[in-house]
Amino acid sequence: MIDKFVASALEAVADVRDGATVLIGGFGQVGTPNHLIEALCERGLRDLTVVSNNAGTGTHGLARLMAEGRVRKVICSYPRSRGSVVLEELYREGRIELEVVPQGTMAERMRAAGAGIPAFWTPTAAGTQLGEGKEVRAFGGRACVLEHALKGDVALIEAWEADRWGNLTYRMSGRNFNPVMAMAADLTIVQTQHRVELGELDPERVVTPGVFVDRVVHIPYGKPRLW
Amino acid sequence: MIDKFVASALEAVADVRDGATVLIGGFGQVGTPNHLIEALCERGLRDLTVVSNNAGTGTHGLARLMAEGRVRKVICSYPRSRGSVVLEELYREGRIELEVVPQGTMAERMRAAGAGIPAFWTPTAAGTQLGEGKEVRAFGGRACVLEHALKGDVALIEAWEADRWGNLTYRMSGRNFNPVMAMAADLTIVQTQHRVELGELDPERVVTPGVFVDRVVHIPYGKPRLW
Amino acid sequence: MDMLVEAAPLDRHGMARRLAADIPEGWVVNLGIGIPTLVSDHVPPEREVIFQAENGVIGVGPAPPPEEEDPWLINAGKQMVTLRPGGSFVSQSDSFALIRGGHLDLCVLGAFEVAENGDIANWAISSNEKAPAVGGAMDLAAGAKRLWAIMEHTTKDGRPRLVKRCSYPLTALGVVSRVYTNLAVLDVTPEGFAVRDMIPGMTLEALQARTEAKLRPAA
Amino acid sequence: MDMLVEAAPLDRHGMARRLAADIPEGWVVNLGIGIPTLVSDHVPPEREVIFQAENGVIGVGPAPPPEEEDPWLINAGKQMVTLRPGGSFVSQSDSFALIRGGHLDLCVLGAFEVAENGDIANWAISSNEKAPAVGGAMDLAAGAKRLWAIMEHTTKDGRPRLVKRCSYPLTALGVVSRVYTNLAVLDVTPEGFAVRDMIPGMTLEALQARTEAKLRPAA
Repeated sequence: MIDKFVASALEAVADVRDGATVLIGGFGQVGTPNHLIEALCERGLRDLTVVSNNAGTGTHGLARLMAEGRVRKVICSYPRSRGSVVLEELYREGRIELEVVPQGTMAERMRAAGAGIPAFWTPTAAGTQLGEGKEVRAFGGRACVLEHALKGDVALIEAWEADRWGNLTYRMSGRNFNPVMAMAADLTIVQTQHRVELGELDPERVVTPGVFVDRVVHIPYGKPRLW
Repeated sequence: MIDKFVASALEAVADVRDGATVLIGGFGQVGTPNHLIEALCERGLRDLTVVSNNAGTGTHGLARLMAEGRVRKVICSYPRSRGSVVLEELYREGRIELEVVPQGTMAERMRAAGAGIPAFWTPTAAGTQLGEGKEVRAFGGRACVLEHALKGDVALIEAWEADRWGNLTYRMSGRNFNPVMAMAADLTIVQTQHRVELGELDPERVVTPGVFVDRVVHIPYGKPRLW
Repeated sequence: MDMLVEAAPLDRHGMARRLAADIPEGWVVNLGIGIPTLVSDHVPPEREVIFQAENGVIGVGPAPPPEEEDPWLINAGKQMVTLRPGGSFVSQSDSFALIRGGHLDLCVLGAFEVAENGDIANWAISSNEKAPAVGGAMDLAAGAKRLWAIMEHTTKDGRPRLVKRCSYPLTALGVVSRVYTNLAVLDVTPEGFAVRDMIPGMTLEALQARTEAKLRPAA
Repeated sequence: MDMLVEAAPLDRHGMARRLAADIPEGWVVNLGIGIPTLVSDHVPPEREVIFQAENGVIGVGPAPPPEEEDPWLINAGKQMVTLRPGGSFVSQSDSFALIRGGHLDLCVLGAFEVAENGDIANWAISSNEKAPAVGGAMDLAAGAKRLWAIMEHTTKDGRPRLVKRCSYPLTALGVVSRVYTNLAVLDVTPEGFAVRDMIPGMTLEALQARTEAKLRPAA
């Protein structure tokens, strides 16, 4: 019997290694797998590369992971959220590497990794500072830059419902980066608010098929704290 | 008030032009917008390019469109279905152009068109007859070919439910090429089995947001005839 | 400069209202953070405009009353919003497929500068000050069918924002088609900025005095 | 050749059964048209294997009894199937993202020829005969984590199908890791074909006589 549920967040992240590239779902604090991130903090890892739309707020979750010196590099689109003081400070002091990527390019690079596309052309960022150093080619008269797939060793995902095959649904704007990150990593770990029986999810309503999921932890924490 | 419903299939396809590239949803006879194709036949158009996974069966739908000499070129992955006699005959007689594309590359080329990606690299077909003449580049030591976005002037789509904004759901394996084609054409026309009120569809269950849809016709025809 | 004693510049809501008046029913629209977000408040609910937020919400409705607030439903500015009947949720990759694939009829962005060739600079002031943050601005600017900028006509200390060439880091090249300021509405044409209309009391000369690029009346 | 009086070649179901025995629980598997489709019949239902059909069905179950047939639910061979609890439906682009992105543990394809370097030819016999049809074969062959071929060891007139280099048009290069035939199971290794096991009564010499490529016993 396939059963992807594990007992705890700590068990779920037990084999994440130093130097790993970790994709972290969520937009702001919605759909963000904070309990998995906290478990990652407990591991005391080094030199992580984190891919996340935002760069943490306050002192918990991703902000804690960075504050404790676990993160060598952040790849994100918008590090300047309300309360993103930890990143700002580390960045000012030159103690963290920051790669800012346009949000759509970031999503598409992960989608490419998940879909077996090693690289693609896009007009986004062509001719701008964020396009500097990239290969340029015109398509239909429009300058495009070459962007490469962005794959994770691990993805940390938050879901609303999950069954033992790892089929997932999301809640409202909690969907955001979670489905694309779930398909873009070698090891996909999910924290879910609700655990449901196999067959309980309407097959038309599954957003992430279990095929993309490796482990699930049931963490019914309630509502996200927006800041 | 936005209302994308039109009264008839004939009205829905009234402005499709000679020489148009027409994306036609469906896999075999499931999820295939046969009533819209029949309406297209009535228009008596010329020199159409049709993009469809299969190349029609029997003498109705796409097979009729081809038999009546409306189609200059077919882009498809698998023209050799049970009963695909019309295509075979036209092909043997050199009266139709056929571009065979790997099924995943075909889907991805339309997804690229819908997502603003002019071109992408893929290992599929590299080193094979279907990769001949394409630009080749190695990524991570693996040969890939450059594939270009495939955009339609028109897409013909079959849905299960639709509301007046054009939000769509599909039924079981009737989903297939419909969502990706819906986003890959300048004009997207839908035939739907069920018409529902705005707000009736669960926002988590909408597969194609109405943003991608231009016109909808309500055609409750029942079950697909598989052959 | 004294002409402005008669010409009262629009405030943020006035600018948003002026822009909202030009959005027809049925358009799919993304609103950037800041003044652009105010635009939806000025579209009457009976005029159906589909607002899209890049975090994956299609059919964004007005802010909820406090008792109906739901932290699961936020917009790209991380504010709690509502969903209109007919709305839906998509993933980030599908949301940006929509944005980048040319399915937005309109994107409204704030800007530091807009140049007469349609270049826009709205994401970074200098390279080394704070951690840079681009969000979806470059994708929106490159992908929408139309890009309208909305901003003060000049900086607080009077420097023009409608310029010959942008001095700030670019967001995208040659994409702005119209600019709404607190003083005027201007089209970006192959011949540069063309003034569509101005606030009451404003003259072309007075507007030109506050603009680096050459202005001409709309045809 | 006479050794075969004792060695009874497997029939199509025997080949499918032999391959099915090697699929562990939990694998995500795509089965090609023809003999591969038979494989799922030989996986006991209590061993959970997730069969995926490229038209967007994940969790394909057995064929339905006639009274439960539903034409909306077909597999890639256009046969009516069922959906297991835990199954789901995805679009063609998502289905091929799964296939091409390396999320299939296994793809099983029929083949005209497999070469000792792992090349496979399974989609076209010649270039000008009938309308060519590739379907998802090239995507599956290039994208799956493992590709197992299943086929008769020789053609009907005795020509070997396990060859030094394929003579038919290729489907993908260097991707086959194992071949199941009616006579044997062979691994594709950097040193060529290695025989894992053979039907009772078959010898390496007799098998080699029916194989163009050089065989060696598995290590």
